[in-house]
Amino acid sequence: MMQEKQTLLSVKNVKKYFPLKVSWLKALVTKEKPYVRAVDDLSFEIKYGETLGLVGESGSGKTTVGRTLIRLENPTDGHIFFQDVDLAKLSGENLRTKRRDFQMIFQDPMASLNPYMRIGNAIEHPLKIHHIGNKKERKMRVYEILNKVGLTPEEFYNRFPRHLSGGQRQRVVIARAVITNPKFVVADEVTAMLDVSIRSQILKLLIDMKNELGLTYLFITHDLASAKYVCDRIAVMYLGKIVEIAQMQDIFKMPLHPYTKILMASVPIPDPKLKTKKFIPTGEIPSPINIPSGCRFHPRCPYAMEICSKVEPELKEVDGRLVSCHLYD
Amino acid sequence: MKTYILTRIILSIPMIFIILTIIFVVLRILPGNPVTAMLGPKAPPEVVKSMEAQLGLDKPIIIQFGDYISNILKGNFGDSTVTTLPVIQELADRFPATLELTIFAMILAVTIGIFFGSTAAYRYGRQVDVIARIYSIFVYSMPVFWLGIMLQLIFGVWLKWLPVSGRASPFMTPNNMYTGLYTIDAILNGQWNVLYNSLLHLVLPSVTLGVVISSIFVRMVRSNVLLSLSSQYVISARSRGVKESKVLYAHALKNAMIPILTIMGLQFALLLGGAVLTETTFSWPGIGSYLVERIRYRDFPAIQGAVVFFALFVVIVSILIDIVNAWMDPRVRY
Amino acid sequence: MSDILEVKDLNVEYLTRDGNIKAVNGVSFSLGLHETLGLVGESGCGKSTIGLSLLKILPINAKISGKIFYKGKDMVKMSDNEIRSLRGKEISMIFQDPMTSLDPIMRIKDQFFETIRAHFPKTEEAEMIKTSSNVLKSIGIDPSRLENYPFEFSGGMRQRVMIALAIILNPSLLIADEPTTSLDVVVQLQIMEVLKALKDQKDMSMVLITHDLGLVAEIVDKVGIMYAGDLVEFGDVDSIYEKPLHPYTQLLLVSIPNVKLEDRELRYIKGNLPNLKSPPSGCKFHPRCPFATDICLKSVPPTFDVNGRKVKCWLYKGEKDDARKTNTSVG
Amino acid sequence: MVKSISKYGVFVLLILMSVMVFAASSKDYVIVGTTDKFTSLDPAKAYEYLSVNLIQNIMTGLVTYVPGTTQIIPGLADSWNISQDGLTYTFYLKKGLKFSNGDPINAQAFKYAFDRVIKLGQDPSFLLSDVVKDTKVVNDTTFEIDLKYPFAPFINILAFTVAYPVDPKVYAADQVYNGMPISSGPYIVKRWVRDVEMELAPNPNYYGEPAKTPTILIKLYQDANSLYLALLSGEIDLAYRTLLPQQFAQLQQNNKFATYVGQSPFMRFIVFNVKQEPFGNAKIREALAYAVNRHEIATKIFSDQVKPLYTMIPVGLWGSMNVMPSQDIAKSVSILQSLGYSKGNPLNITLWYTPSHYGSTEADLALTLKNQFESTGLIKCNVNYAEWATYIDYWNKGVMGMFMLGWYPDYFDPDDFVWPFLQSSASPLMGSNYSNPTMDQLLTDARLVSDVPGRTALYDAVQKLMAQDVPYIPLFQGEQQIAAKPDVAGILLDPVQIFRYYLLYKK
Amino acid sequence: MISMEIRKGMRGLFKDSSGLLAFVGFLILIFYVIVATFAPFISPYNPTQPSGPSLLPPTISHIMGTDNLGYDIFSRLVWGTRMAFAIALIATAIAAIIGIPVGLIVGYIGGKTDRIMTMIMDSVYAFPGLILAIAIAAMLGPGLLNIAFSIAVVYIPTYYRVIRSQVSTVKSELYVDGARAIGAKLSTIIGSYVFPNVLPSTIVIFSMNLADSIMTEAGLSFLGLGIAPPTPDWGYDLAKGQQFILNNDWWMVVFPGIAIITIVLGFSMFAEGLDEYFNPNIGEKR
Repeated sequence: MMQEKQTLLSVKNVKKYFPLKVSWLKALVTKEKPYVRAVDDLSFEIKYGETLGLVGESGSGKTTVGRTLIRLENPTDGHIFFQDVDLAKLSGENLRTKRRDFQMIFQDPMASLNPYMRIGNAIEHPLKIHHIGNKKERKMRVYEILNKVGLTPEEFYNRFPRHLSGGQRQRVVIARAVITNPKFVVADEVTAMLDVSIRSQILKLLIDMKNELGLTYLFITHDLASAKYVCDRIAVMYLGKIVEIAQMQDIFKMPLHPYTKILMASVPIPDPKLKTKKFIPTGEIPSPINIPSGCRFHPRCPYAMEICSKVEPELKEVDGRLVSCHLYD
Repeated sequence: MKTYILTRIILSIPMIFIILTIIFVVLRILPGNPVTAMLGPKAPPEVVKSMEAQLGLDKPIIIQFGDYISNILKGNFGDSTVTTLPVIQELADRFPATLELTIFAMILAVTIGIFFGSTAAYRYGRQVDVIARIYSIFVYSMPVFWLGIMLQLIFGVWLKWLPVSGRASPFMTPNNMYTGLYTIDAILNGQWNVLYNSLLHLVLPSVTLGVVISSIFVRMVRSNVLLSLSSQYVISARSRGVKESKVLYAHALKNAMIPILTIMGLQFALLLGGAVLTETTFSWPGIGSYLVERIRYRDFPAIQGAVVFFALFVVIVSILIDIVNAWMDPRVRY
Repeated sequence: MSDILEVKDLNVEYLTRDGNIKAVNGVSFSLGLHETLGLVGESGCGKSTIGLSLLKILPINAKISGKIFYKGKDMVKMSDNEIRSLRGKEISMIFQDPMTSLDPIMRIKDQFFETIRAHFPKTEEAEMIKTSSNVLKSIGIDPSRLENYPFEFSGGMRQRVMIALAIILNPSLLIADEPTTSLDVVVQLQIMEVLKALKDQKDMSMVLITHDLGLVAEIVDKVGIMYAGDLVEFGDVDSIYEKPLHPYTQLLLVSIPNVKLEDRELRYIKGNLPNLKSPPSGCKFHPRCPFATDICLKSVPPTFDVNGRKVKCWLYKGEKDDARKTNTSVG
Repeated sequence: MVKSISKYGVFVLLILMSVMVFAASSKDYVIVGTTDKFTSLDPAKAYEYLSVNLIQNIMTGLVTYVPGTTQIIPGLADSWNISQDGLTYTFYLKKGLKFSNGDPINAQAFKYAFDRVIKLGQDPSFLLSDVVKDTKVVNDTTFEIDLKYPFAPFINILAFTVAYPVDPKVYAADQVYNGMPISSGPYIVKRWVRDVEMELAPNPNYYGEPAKTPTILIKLYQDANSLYLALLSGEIDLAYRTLLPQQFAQLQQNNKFATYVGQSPFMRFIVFNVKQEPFGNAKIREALAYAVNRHEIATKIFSDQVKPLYTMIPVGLWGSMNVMPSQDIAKSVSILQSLGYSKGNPLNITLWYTPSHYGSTEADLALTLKNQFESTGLIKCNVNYAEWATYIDYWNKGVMGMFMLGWYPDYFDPDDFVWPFLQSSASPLMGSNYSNPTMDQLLTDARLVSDVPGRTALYDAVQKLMAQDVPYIPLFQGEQQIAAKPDVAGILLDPVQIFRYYLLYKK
Repeated sequence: MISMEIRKGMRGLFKDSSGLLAFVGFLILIFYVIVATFAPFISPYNPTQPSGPSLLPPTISHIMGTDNLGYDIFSRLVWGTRMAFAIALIATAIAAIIGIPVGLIVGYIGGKTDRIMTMIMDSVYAFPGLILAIAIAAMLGPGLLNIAFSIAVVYIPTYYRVIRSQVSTVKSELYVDGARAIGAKLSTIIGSYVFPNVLPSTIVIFSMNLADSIMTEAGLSFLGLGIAPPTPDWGYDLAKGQQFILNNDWWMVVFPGIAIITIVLGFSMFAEGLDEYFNPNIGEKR
């Protein structure tokens, strides 16, 4: 195909533990501090122009990964090399100025816009913050980007978010995210809160923006089906760990990890004739405070073996992709 | 539950400390000199000096602070400079009056608040609701002493139905004091005329204070019940055919009570503020009128004692309320 | 007549501070005994309002008109007490969010007892325990958990408890309002399995309200598609999925992301959902419809009967057969 | 519905209560209501009016006044001798005197009490410590007092509560006593609910005529309105200290109540701090004095229930002589003009008052004075206030240049109305800092002379000099007022202002 | 454009009772603002000088009668409006100026500062407000600023608490994350993203506190801790009038009472209306 692309983002052993809130009295009594291990030793790379899908149930820590990568959270441990700069080590003004290079689009378009800021100002704000262009240039740029995301600037520039529908707001959020020409964008469940008939519109917009602006995405979703349209590679996450990471086609052709299989099977298919007995796992994702021993997935895994409850599987190469499961030992 | 109570109590320690500090700061920069206030202008300088030494007022402020805290911890509030009685004893004498007044006022306010508030919420937008809202806004806007004066005028002066001041008519105090609450003591003594008399004396002050506080409770209950009436579990209970009265009281009100209790705890401070004015209006010999009286005399130990006492009273009530809350709300308890 | 439920020209309007919202607009449908109806639509289309109307537990600012016949009796005209005796016993409902649908400060046990006692006031406690335990068991929850409070259950478990609460008195009609929407993808399937099993085991009719066409496909017998307060299409599940008539249904079906690897083309419906305070004139779907003509803009389409299916679209005016091409690609 | 139930409930309750009757009236007791507070019933500590008054009813001293007069007669003492030099007082006690608890009242008890007062150093202690050099127990019934210097009014001090005997077995020597008082007077304290009420019963061990009513109940009220209402509602038999002037005036019109008015030595005045400008200038003080209209004050604020006072010695006491001018605005203006003040350059002064210590009329008094001063057109008067304790502090520190005080005598002698004000070592304590050697000489002479005509002449001179220097502007003299149910008899308002509960009875 | 918005807002305002409530409250306040502004033209007499016989019942020349010193009550009420506004505004402004920024900053920063500050503020808040105000007023002595300060201290925690709790909700909103993600400075985040979103509740508390501080001032005056006379002040007049109520000189207590009640009503109706308007059904955050 193409020549090997260069790595844009390299995540090495990133951990994000949230200390659990305990009353100070209890903290006096018990020595050990309980943590929510939201992200537990994660490593992966994203290449220039690539879209990596990060798929998992809610509670798997995928949003935390996204937030940590763009330093909305401080990683507990590990490195995030972004074009050879370790974001994990940046702070203060250095981090702030660097932010024009990476952006995030949030799940909830209703909540991700300041209700008291007009659309035009909201989109322009990143430019203002990073002192890009003068007033006139900035306005031009906002008009341009509004056009790109499919909102007529004349109509929307002076509106407040409350006058916009969910899809329109998500377009505004995308516009704001890309206006500084960032290199890397984290798209966190961008369609989850949208209506069915709007979801595909936004996915399409994301793909268009990427092609037009040469963006690199981390596409976070719980929905494998939408990942298919957007992603080049897919990483499946369970309880803070990546259990499988592979080219999109490979995942859809042949999911290896039992959890990936389950996710695949859980996508509803609008066909009343397909009344096949699906294979459904028992139980729910456990709390990341008490992570099961061994393989994190073993209590719910239909293929669980004895070893699974004891030894935590490593992420290792199987058929040219990475899987962490004892089935493939 | 036990650990919860313990934790709650321990958690209030820093708060008490801060309150004590604030009181100390406020009272020690008063321009009035307690010693001259106490000894009068004719006192010779050496007597003033020795009195200052006796009160510890000649020491550095930080030492005074240390003494102050340790004395309070020991339950020693000093002696009143006006009466030379131990302040703690004076407070103990006065406290039952305040307690009796606040209990009755609280009962009244809570009753009005719960019935009126929840009925208004249930009949949202209807006549009852409109009346409830007008009631709460109007009563809220009324100074408590103004209401007290009006009630005195109407029921005491014009109609002559009710006594307008004090806790009891002459010779109508209980023979033996057990609790200091006249109503309770009268029952314990079996003095029914005394009970009747003390209840009569309680009517106007507790109605005044209770009605004023009830305005807050009405709107608080109303808005919280409104909130929980629109919540999913109420709709869900209705969908299972649960009776409306049960929906209102067992689900909506009970759930609403959790935030209401918390706010009630905070409003208790307001109640005490109102109690000061009510006690003054009705010559009610409680700690509120004690405080007002002693401020005039710059009776330092007494002012300090009363203020600390009020603060502790609030803290204790808020602990109690939190415990009740935990008892009601399993999510807190576990 | 074998219809357990017949809705005729149901209208629901919400009176709000800034304008009235016509949430349900002349909706008519019927549901046979032991049948399952899927009511599908996007947010604000009025599907939940219909669900609440069926129990008459609409918010107080709602104005309802029309007829809802339950076993032949018009619920709209029933007294509050009559309605109340139906709720939970004859018609039950489960809701979208299991996290908030159970009273948080009441033991599960008491919520079961309360439901039973609401209809059979003199039931012995022992009997109630027995009944509740059986229902819980049947739904996959250990009966010992009766003593627990709602917050001690996970989301999926709570939804099971909700279902158990809804079916404890063996109602004839169960309304499930987006029962899986707030659950995780995997748990969603578990709950759907529970509902499927219920449907098979009990003699119950069901109205399943959802925004997910895919989710209901395999469980329902009839499907109603709603758009902006209108029931735009109603009919038999197989035929609707096979040959959707209304352009909205057609577009919706093709724009749902699927897992077929070969199909990577993104199709979507242009435009946005209409604002119900100021809905478009004529057919409310016309601004987004690729087939819109002048008449769509001007007048509201009536409901046409096409091969036993109902469709509210001018395309089918005077047609007795589905002449239109279906599966139109848009993109 | 729920709401209406609670509403009706309250209503029904109110109706029920309207049937109630207050404690039935009977001849066995008299209930006295007052707004005064009392703080201590220990003679060594008591110094404000009600405390003193109560002690006067439950205790007694060596000498006492004939009720209704200022004449001194023997009390616990049978007779006494004063040495020629006026320095030694020897008292011979009545025989068989007993405290209410049965302990003997003897010379030892007196010595104990005098020493104790001086040692405790409380408010009234100066009355003894200033003059008493030593006390001696000659025998059980003979008690001798040595003075530091001859002091004519000393016998009056001995009639004051500070000189009353206490039971050495009960009253600790080094501590103020807060328990139930041990009586030597007509009444004992039977019951005492602090800040609420006090019940008095006759003292069986009292030497004199027994109390007329078996039970006196003193009810304490927070303010004049409560007291007034209690009287109107029949809860109390008698209201003593202090109704508002208007209320008393109304009662005087009300034939359901009897009102009694008596002279009082209580007086009010303006103090000038002569160390603070512009009040150092006697001319300015004089100008201000000319501006004061006492008549207006008495009528407008006090409904004529006080009497204008034109000197420091109250009317009714020997030696009193009007020396201050009546209002004369023209005179005031001319003085001010001569000092260079004009409409464009007015005299700026601040008048201080204390809002609660002298009752609620105080602000009105200050405002009326302000208006009187400003009616000259050459004065700009501000009004400010401070609570009592701060007020004391302020005058000690000299913060206030012009402020209002009141005076109630410790002993009934003209000396107590001039010495503390005008004597150069005493005047700073009053906040005035007035000092005039001539005045000092006159005052000291008046103390040494023991015959009334001689002293009268000296006090005439004192008053005239005071009117010249104007360190104070006397304003008015109080009145004792009692409103009672008509069946209450034995009410005696005497010039020394001892209200005798033991004379009260119901007809 | 703007007038459209206003018209729309107004239309919304009258659709239900909360709007009406706010509007009636607003009218009352406007009335008092006019009275305060034009006091010299409205009041027939000098409020600090006797202008007639004392204790005159309401007549044509003295429409609200005179007090015991012959001061015209109507004139005093008219001028007292200024004092009521002055004390309320100064007190509330002091409280807001301290409470709002502290709440904003501490709430946003969070952590230990937050916990300590919150504990201090909670302690003051839990403290009976009037009692604290009494103590401070007694200590500072009379004077407009002193009274205002005593009242302000009581209300600082009100602002702090509401602002802080709002900020801690707002700061976890995605749009604040969004602002951080685009690299906004702390001051920008607090100023342009957090503050506008807590502003509505700030306005509500502000008007509520105005009502409360007028009441507190009246309470202090009633206890004799208010402004030195003869400055026209409703609380003082009311407290003084109370002395004469038993003499049936009702006008001295009725009119100042009505003045206080109506202005407090104005503020609280306005506040309650706003509150319901901004967050329907969520009333009592105070």
